[in-house]
Amino acid sequence: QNTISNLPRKETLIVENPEGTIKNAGWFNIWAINAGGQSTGLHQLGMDTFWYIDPQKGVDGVWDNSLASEKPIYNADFTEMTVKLRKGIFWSDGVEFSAADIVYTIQTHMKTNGLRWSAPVQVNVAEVSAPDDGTVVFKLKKPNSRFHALFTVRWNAMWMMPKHVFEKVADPLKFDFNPPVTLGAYTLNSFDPNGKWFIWQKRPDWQRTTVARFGEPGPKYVAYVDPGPPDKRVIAQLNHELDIIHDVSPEGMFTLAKQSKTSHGWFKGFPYAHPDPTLPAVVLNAQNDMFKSRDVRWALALLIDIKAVSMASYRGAATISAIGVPPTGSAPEVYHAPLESWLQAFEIDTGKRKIKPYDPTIGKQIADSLRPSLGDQIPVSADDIAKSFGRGWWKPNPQAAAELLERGGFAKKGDKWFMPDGKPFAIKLMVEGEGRPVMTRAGSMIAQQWRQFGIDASTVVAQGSMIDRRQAGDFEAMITWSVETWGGHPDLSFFLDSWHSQFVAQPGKPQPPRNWQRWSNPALDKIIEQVRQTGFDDPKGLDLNREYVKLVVQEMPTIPLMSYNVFTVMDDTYWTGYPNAAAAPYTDPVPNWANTKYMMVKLKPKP
Amino acid sequence: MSALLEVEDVSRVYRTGGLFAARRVTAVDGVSLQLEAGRPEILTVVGESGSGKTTLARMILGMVPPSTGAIRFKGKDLADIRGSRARLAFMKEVQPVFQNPFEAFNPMKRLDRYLFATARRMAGVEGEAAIRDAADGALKEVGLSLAEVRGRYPHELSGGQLQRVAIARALISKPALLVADEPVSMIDASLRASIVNLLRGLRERRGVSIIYITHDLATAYYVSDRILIMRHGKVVESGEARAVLDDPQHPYSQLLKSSVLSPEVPPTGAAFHA
Amino acid sequence: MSEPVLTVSGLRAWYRTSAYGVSREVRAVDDISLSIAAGEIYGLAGESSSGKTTLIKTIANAIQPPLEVLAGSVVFRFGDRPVDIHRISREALGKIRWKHLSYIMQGSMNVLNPVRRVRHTFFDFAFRHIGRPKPEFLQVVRDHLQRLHLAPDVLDAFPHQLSGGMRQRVTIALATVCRPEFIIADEPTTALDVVVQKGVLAMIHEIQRELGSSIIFVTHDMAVHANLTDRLGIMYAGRLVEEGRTADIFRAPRHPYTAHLIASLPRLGDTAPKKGLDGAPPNLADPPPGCRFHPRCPRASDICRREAPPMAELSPGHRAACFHPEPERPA
Amino acid sequence: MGRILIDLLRFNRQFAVGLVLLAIVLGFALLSFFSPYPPNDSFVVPPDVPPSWAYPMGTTSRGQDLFWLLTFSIRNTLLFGVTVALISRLLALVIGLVAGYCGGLVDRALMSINDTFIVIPLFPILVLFYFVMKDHMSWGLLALMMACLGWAYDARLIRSVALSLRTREFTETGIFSGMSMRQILVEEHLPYVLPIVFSTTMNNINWSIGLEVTLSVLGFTDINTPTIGVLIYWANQHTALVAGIWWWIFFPVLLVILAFIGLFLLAVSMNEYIDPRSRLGRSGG
Amino acid sequence: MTGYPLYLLTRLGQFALVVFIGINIAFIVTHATPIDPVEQSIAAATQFGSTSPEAIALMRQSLKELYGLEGSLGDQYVSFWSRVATGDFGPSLSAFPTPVSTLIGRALPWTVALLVVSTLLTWVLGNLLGGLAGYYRRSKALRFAGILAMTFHPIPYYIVAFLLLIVFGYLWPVLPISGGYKMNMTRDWSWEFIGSVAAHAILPVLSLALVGLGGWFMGMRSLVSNIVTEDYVAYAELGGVERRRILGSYVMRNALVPQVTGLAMSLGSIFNGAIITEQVFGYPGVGTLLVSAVHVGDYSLVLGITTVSIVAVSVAVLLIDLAYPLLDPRVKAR
Ligand SMILES: Nc1ncnc2c1ncn2[C@@H]1O[C@H](COP(=O)(O)OP(=O)(O)OP(=O)(O)O)[C@@H](O)[C@H]1O
Ligand SMILES: Nc1ncnc2c1ncn2[C@@H]1O[C@H](COP(=O)(O)OP(=O)(O)OP(=O)(O)O)[C@@H](O)[C@H]1O
Ligand SMILES: [Mg+2]
Ligand SMILES: [Mg+2]
Repeated sequence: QNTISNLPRKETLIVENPEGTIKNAGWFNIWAINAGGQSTGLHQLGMDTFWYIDPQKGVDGVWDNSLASEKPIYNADFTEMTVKLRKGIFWSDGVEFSAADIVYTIQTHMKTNGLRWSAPVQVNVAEVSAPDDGTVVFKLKKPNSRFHALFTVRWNAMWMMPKHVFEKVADPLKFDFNPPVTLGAYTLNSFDPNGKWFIWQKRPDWQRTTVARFGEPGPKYVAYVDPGPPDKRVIAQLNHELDIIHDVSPEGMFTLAKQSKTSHGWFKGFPYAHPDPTLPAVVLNAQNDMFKSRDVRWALALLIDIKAVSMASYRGAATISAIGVPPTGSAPEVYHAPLESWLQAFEIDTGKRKIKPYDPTIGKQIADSLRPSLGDQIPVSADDIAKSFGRGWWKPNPQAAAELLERGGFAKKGDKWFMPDGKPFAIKLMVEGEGRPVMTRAGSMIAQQWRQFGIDASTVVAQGSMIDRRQAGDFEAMITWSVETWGGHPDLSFFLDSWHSQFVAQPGKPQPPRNWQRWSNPALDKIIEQVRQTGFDDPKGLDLNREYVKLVVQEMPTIPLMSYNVFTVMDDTYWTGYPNAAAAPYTDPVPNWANTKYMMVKLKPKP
Repeated sequence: MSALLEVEDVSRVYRTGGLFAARRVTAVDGVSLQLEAGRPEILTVVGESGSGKTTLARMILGMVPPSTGAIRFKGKDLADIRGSRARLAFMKEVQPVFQNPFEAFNPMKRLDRYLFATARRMAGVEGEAAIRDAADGALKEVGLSLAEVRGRYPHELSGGQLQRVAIARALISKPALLVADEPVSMIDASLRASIVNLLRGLRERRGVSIIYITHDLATAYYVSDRILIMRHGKVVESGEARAVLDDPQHPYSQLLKSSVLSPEVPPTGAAFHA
Repeated sequence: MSEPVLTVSGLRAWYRTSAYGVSREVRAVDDISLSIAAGEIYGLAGESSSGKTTLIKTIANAIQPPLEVLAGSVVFRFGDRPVDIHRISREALGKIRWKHLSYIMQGSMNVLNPVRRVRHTFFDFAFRHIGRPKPEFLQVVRDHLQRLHLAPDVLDAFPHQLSGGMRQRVTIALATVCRPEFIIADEPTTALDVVVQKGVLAMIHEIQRELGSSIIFVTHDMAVHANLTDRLGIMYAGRLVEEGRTADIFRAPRHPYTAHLIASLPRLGDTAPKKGLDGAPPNLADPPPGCRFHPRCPRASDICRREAPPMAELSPGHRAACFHPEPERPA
Repeated sequence: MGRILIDLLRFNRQFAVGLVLLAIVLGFALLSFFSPYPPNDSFVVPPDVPPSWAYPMGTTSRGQDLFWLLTFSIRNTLLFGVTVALISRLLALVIGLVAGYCGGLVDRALMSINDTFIVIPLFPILVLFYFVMKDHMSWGLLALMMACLGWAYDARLIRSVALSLRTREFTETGIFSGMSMRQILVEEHLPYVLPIVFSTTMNNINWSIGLEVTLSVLGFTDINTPTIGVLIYWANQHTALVAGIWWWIFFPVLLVILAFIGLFLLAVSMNEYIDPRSRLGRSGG
Repeated sequence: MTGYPLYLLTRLGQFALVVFIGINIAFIVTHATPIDPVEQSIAAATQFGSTSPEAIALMRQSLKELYGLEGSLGDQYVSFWSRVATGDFGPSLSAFPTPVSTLIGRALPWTVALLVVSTLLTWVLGNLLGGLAGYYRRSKALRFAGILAMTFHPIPYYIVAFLLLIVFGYLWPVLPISGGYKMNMTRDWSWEFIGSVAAHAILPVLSLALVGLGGWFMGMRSLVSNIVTEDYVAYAELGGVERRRILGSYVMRNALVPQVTGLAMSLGSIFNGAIITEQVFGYPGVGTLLVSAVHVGDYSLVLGITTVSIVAVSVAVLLIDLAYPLLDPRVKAR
């Protein structure tokens, strides 16, 4: 039966909003921090800003000038950035968008504390001005070669406010912006006060928005819903009441693939999932004495059998990575492939001997082991295998691990390992639990492998408290990611800049995001400082980034595992034209990303 | 000569009825009486049903505090008997027989428990065998035996049997004062005679004072030293039992006496046949 | 005499338990036969625990599991057809109860529902049978209570607000308000003072006379028997030992136990000690062989120890179970 | 004692069936001591195999033999439920009976404490407790915590019965027989509240197991101790219900039901046994 | 002053004390949690983007000010009580600046409606069944019904809910499985809307009832098994009182006191919401609100919800105590 009333199902796209139930549904002021929902369609369909970088190939290249008509223009020492604006863009209430809106947005953030982008604006911007209606100039407080990132959408970016609406409001922090005046091709149609669903409808003047360059958005209505637990998402799609599932368990994906002819993922067959530009890893808390030694970190890596981890977490549907860059978007071409030979030659000294830990065939081994049960779903060409399952990883080597540990004064008594101080070698491996089931599974497999070696390892579910504990460094080891990239663009400063030792917090104090391992290294600091002097698209940057990759292979501050694969499942019953790996990699399918707006122009009703 | 029990102008008010429209019932209204220590006697309380006899008994037993007035046992005000040791000492000397034998024992529990407990705790008997003997002895006095009672539950005994068990239990601790609320109402005449004799024997041989509540004026006449006639919570007449019953002064006492049915078959047929 | 309303023949009802480590057989009613005519008040007296309540329960078919009827029948005759109360259906029994046959249990102060006002209890028990509209029904009840010297406001009371005696009277009212043809009453007046008791008895008698009902009346108070009942049965240790017209029994008891009972009756003004019976009452779980009274009987002989004496008619309407009855005394 | 048991078995079918059911479940739980696999290790057998001779209860998507895994889970879960129930029963009984018996000030004071526990909302407290305890959160602590939070409601029930028991005459007989307060509470009043205690015990076991599952489903659990909750947690993470791995849910639930019905039948028959009026009645008829 | 008024007064005092202590405990516990609403907000706001560490430090400072978390715990305690005294729980920290009372007010009607209906339904059915089964002990059908109720009782609620969902939402898709009403409906008192609300409530109510039935059933059954042996029941049977009436007015009526107490308390505690129901069926309500508030350390919201719940349960307990003499005439106002 129909879950939607009064709207033709055929003209409506129903999408999962992974935020779930929105506590404060009637709040659309996205500039107030977390006051309402974001991926309710609000930032996908209603917002806009200067630039978008696509995690995949993009509709028209990875880089898209959205509100801006050109790429950012920096001065030589990166203290000034000029933006040229696109003409003929209108707000949904008919007012024309202009540089005044930008200036208003920036100035409001400069003078109001506590707006979502107040802090980065206040830290960076000395002055903003609009020399003419189509140009905005930012004067920066200090050089910043990546300042444009603030306005470049990866998942989101700083969105532009309608001046004519907000200037009438006394306090922009206390204004609910309901109904929202949008720059995107859609406006709010209706929403559930209890936050279960939001329905957007195509603007009649969609042509006066930035996506119009790519054609008319397909769905007349888009509903963002809270579909409940994973099982229910599967049921909903089997009933064709949920066109895009944001994420589901691997098993849910397999079920849908088996039971529904119309459901499919990013890859046509196994492993289905879209590899997110994030890199789950075993993050070892470098401020813990246990993990201060590189030998210990390497020993722990050599105890992991990545094939088993891939099976346990994704049932094999994982894209593994031995290096500190997620194997997705442009990375395989820019990092994984070129570094392959270096990896194969890479050696470590266990104290007793030198070993070459890299096994380039592991991706293939995973594919081979799955082929008997999945048959022709599993690709055969080396290239396809590398894309789907990754390339190589570290070959399990307990012998070498033991040697490394012994060199550091660890000793095995009976079948248990003890630390140099005589205490049992025990590791609590923190996992997030329900929030990231697949990572939880990976963690429990890794703990099991360590346990089998004689380390007293156990998993700790930090349901709910994960964020605080990660921030405070209140963990020994943890499955999470501290590496996150643009995906489509190979620049790594997105995460790398915050790995600089200047930002490592004292034990117990909150650590700013990214460098959760609290690891610092002079060589890394040098790399980062050089990157800061290099432009975003400068090819010199790539070399620096590769040096980072080699450094972290040697040092192993975190043990990279795989990309975070998102099982986004799309149903063709009412709509076609979804992105996919083979024929249409124009964007990632994950519907909470703001670049979903590109998907709208590609979707067509099923004939 | 000191007093064993002094009841001084006690009253007891109960509140009944709904939440707000409470009604007050004066169950006992200014009753006084006194029992001397050195001179054990059987004091009979008779009266209309609902006249407060049971309430009076419960006050004497310290189960219900009087609303006004005071009760002293051996010079000590019952209100001052606090703490379990003092209570225990008091209970060793004052024992009850409750009016309704069907309610007096826990239906879930074997009867012998009460006997054994009383023997152990109240009479201080020690040793299994001695305790059994004490219980058996007391039961024999009321025409039962431990063999009959042992291991049985209250619902397995007849009303009269229960009443006798209750009496036997009270006797085990050899109290100084026995408060017996209609103890023989469900017992046949023959046994009743035995028990009444027993009460009398207790007074004579063991010096037990007894407050005996009954509707049976004939046994009252026979057994008691003094009598108290109650109506509507008040004592309407009291005095030496035989004197009062022979020649009641108060109209209610007279009515009471005249209402006693005689166990003779009236010559003209049954009393109501007329 | 017309057909008896109640005929009990060869009734045997024992308590038999054998479970959970307890195994016992109490022969509370052992081979009893009697019959009661219409309009007759039949008294039942006897030693405490001699089985009166059990007999009455069996007659009223208030049998709960450990009690078992092993033999005999209880036949009532309401109207023209005889019914064996142990062999009719539940529904049929339900129709008889209270309309024709009502029962006042021993310990009747405890039989009222503690959370139900007396008024509703009357509705539950009697409304169907009286078949009048509510106000009229209540009027009937009120009038009836009046006769028992109960104020009409007891109807609005909860049982615990009444004294023992009041509750007992309520139960009596409950059992008589439908004016049944047969009333079974087990010690209904034990908690009443003599004044009230006299009134209650008068009321019972009046109803009985008005309706020609029959009554079985159990009490230890021989004075009540003397004044109320027409005929009297005396029980001892599960058996009926003597039966006859009340006057006859009082005047000339034939069974030694009865003789003793009558002799030990207290009279107002007695000062000489009455003697109780020597020896202990028999244990019904293990009754003495032969005549159950023989261990305490002054007249016992060998045969009494061996054989159980049958009920025999010693003079017209006067039966006793004794090999050596007391001599007949002329009126 | 033996006699009683035999008689109970003979005369009370419910008791016999209940005992058999419980014996099955307990026996099953005891098998955990003979398990060939450590309970936390995964991928020791092929995953997703339906029940078969080799794997009588099938295998989970984590490659665990459900049969052996379940022996641990049911053992821990039952132990958990029983621990919570026992501790909280003790509290509820003592406080309920004492409050009802003593009345007056004691009652007022105890009931104030009691009510405070009743009104404290359970869920946030448990979750916050979990947050505070972090890695130290264990099965035992959770049990203790739940026992402390789970008695108040039943104490009130017990008190309400105890209040009226206090006014019964047999209590007075007990007092005048020299029984101590403890004796009266334990021997005289306890049998009356036992049926309630039985039923609340079962409800309490059920409640605690259910809450453990709920917390697990929500992710607040110590996944290193196999329990039914953890089992369901994992099943849930693998969307077992829609993936068709029904046995992963079916067998745990079946065992819980068996245990529970067993307890229920025992409680029912014990209720009958406690009251001699119905006990002696049964064997007669 | 004596008797009932005195009792009333002291009981009201006890009520106030319990509420006070309860709320204090809630305050202490919520503030003892390591979850910091500011860090949660920062994490959520920067989750997918890249924000420089300097910016984060600045953000932390301004959020602390904005949320009013600057003062000591003592100051917060004082300001909490001064607000609560006026019935105001302040702004939610995780949906700043929306008042907590607005958020609760939006969710509460759904919770109350769903849980009152299912609690009452379950209570009535469970007690009826338990009473019948306890009274007609030999009835095969009732025994079976009892076993059935007891079979559902121990199944983890989550599973029952999901099974229902699979059966009625997928295998035989006749009932809606998500939300409180159809999407895009106007919320008014039209029949269409009411019908939709009713249809959406069927599965949640059914699941709650299936699981909850056993508890009441068992409670009633064991209470009844005590009561049927009482004299007044036997006497009513002898009196030929209809069995229905005996069951209702004699047996079950006497067992009612504890059951009504239980009902009152369950009704009082519905203000905590039905977390799993809300999750599984995507039903709107306080439970989800509470869970999310606990997760993100939104003290104001947690305290708001718990305070409502504490007061509700206390009122229920108070009412029950005051009504006791009505329920059981033997119990006098003490
Ligand atoms: N707990 C109580 N609550 C309210 N009223 C009571 C209570 N106990 C007794 N009464 C009332 O007090 C009065 C005296 O009762 P009590 O039981 O003392 O009388 P009694 O003389 O023993 O009567 P009986 O001979 O019938 O047993 C009665 O009117 C009774 O209703
Ligand atoms: N449920 C039972 N189980 C076993 N024995 C019982 C049961 N009920 C009564 N008895 C026994 O049956 C015998 C007869 O009891 P019954 O109640 O009929 O005596 P009664 O003549 O009515 O005595 P009373 O005048 O004292 O009421 C007694 O010995 C009693 O102990
Ligand atoms: Mg009395
Ligand atoms: Mg009797």
